[in-house]
Amino acid sequence: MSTQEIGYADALSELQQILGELEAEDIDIDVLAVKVERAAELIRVCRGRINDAEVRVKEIVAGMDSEEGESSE
Amino acid sequence: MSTQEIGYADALSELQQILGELEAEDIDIDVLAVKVERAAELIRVCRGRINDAEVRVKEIVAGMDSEEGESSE
Amino acid sequence: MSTQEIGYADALSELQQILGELEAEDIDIDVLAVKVERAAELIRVCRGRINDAEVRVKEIVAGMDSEEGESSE
Amino acid sequence: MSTQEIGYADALSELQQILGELEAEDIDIDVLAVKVERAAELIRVCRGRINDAEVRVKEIVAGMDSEEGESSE
Amino acid sequence: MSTQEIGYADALSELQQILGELEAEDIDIDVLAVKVERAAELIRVCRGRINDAEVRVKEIVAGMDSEEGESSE
Amino acid sequence: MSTQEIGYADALSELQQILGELEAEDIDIDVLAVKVERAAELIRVCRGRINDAEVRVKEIVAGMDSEEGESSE
Amino acid sequence: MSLFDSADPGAVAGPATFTVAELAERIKQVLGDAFGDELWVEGEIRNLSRARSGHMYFDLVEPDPSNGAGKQPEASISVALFRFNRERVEDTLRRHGGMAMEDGMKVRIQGKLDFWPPGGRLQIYMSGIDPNFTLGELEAERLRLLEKLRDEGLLAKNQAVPFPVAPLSIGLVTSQGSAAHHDFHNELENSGLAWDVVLADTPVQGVDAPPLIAAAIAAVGRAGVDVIAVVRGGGARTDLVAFDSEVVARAVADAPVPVVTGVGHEIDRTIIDEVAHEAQKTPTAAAVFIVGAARAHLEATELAWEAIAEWAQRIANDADRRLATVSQTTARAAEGHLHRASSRLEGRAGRVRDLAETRTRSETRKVDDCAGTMRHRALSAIAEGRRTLEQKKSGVAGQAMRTPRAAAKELANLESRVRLLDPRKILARGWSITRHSGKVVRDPAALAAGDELVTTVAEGELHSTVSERQ
Repeated sequence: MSTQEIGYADALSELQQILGELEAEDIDIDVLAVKVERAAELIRVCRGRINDAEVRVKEIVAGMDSEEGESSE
Repeated sequence: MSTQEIGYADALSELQQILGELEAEDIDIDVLAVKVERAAELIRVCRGRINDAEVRVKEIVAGMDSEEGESSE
Repeated sequence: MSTQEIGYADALSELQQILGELEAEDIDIDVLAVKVERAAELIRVCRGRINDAEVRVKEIVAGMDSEEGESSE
Repeated sequence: MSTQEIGYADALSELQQILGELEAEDIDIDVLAVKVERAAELIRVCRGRINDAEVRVKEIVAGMDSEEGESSE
Repeated sequence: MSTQEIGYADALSELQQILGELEAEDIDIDVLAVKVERAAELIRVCRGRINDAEVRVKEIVAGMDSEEGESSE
Repeated sequence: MSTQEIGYADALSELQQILGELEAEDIDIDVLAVKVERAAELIRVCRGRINDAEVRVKEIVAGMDSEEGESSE
Repeated sequence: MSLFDSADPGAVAGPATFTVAELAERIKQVLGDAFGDELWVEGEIRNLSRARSGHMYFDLVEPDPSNGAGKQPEASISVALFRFNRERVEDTLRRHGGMAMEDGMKVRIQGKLDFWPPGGRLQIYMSGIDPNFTLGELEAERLRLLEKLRDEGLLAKNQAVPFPVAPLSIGLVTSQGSAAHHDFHNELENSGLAWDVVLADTPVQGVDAPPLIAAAIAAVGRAGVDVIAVVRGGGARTDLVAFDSEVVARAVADAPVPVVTGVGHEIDRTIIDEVAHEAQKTPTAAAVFIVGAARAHLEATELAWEAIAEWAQRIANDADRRLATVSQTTARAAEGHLHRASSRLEGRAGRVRDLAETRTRSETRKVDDCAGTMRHRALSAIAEGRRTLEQKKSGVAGQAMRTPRAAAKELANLESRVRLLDPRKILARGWSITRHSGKVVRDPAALAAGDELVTTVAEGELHSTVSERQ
């Protein structure tokens, strides 16, 4: 799946799977860099999603707070 | 359900459900902002309803108090 | 029941019931103003019933009744 | 198989096999040097692969870490 | 077979055979010297092969170690 | 056969045969002397061969040892 | 004794003939003989009247046992209480529980039975009264009635009727225009509440009062009032006797709405008080009670309203607060999630890095181990080859040296055997060989004397001839 389209949950799940593979002793060193690269890409995706969500949540929360302030005045 | 039509009880119930989901550990980050946004909208609706009810109650009470004042004079 | 026809006792009882409903924590805000309005109407009825200072006296000729009673014996 | 084309896993596996052969009591001295030479080549291949992987992983990780720094700022 | 061409394994095998013959009681005294001489030649051949192998192994190992040193620097 | 050309094994075999004849009871005393004479000759031949072999062996062995000493130096 | 057993002496045979005056005189005389000057009679007062002169007249009757009001009594006698006795009698009664003579009262009276000639009437001239009889009779009657009512379950019947929430419609049973009526009405008016009074006017004392009171109670009950008030002002104990009557008690018990009584003074307690829903001591007290009940409910209504208003405000406030909490919780939960997700992700990133580094390190170690093992094993194999070769060499050398030695030894053995057979060795010891014609001589018989013999000894030959044969 392209990282453009992948959902956070799927990205996290794939990342977890890669971690599992890295933890298994018998990973081929030839595959290691490929896996790490994929993991890095997934981490980048997840970070982007978290940042987006954080910005969005902060906006919403700021909006809620200002409304509360108005209504309680 | 559109927030235009939703009742206070339903809004509060949905809000509680969203809160429950937010408090559960495994919410998808992609879903988080959507949920928070919906929660904010529901809170706005509920606040509007409360304000309406409060204004209405104050009017009624003020009206009754003035009547009582007149009748006991 | 229409407030036109409601008795004082029923009005008080309904008032108490409304109070009970309000005391129960989970009343719907949408219903609140409606309940308070109904309470206001009931209290207006009760006040109307009780606050008229003139004593109206209707006389009964007990003797007639007793005679009537005798004749029917 | 030419060492140009051999995979890390295959190289390591062949190396292990050669090591096993070297352990046998009756190894032909004439074969010994050939085997040792092959083993040395395989070791060189493996080292090269490991170095490549390490360099790549370090680059990727450095990239990830710098992104983390940015995103957490 | 000329000792020029003989392999280490064959040389060792022939030597073993000569030793067996020497150990048999009834060896012809006329043949003895010939056999011993052949044994001496075989031993010389083997020794040469071993020395060659040792030199080669040491060279290879030295080469590996220097590579290792470089790569680990 | 001239003792010049006779092999050690043949010499020893003839010697054994002569000894068998001599030890038979009925040998003529004249023949006896001739046979003894032949036996003595054969013994001389054999002894010479043995000595030759021994000298040769010692030389070869000494050579082997000295080579070993050189190579292990 | 008979009225007629002492006939006038002047009379002719047969029944004597009296003038009316004579007869009256004779009756008085007989009565005097028969009853003396004083007697006690007990009965019930009826038709009591007070003359302008101050005298009092009534009938003392023995009521019909069926006890029907207005029925013909079983027996009756007229009683006259003249003014000079009346004051004393009334004083006695007043001193005993405030009683006064009235119709329906049971009395035990003292007096003289006499005939009043002008009226042609037998009557008792009352001189005294036993107040304790009346009191006891009243009490006994009361107790009997209470017992009866209790047995029928009537004492608690009206009390079982629920008191209305707002008793604004009152059925008032009293004597219209009486002080009790005024007191009661004033109290209602002063309350300032909207009362609806249905008034049932009834006499509250006298022999006819009980059925009328009972009828009045029933009538207001039918009129659909919230509550019935039965009130009467204070008076003599015997004035309240109507309220001890059974018919009134039954009317109260059967009333469809609660009955509040206010009969008499503070100390008075009548049967009706026992049967009523609420017994107040005076008419005013009864009114106060009803007003209080209505006001209590009015207050309850107002309190309920206040509470409702307060609760409504509180609910709105609580909802607002709760919403603020929900909003905060939502924000916190979302931020917590993001924080946790971020730290979890960074943990994983770190783990990826660590695992990759661990992996390359461990592979490096593995390959290094291989290299070390390889070197060790190669050198071992070389050393082993050397050792093997050295063993072989030693074996070859040992075996090669052993063979000539063994051959030399065997040869020496053969030589020694050959040496033993050498004839020269035998000759050297002194043995000789004798030949005849080249043949070895073994048997002397084969020789004849003179034969030429050659004898070989160690150092040469001897030639001889056989000289003799033995």
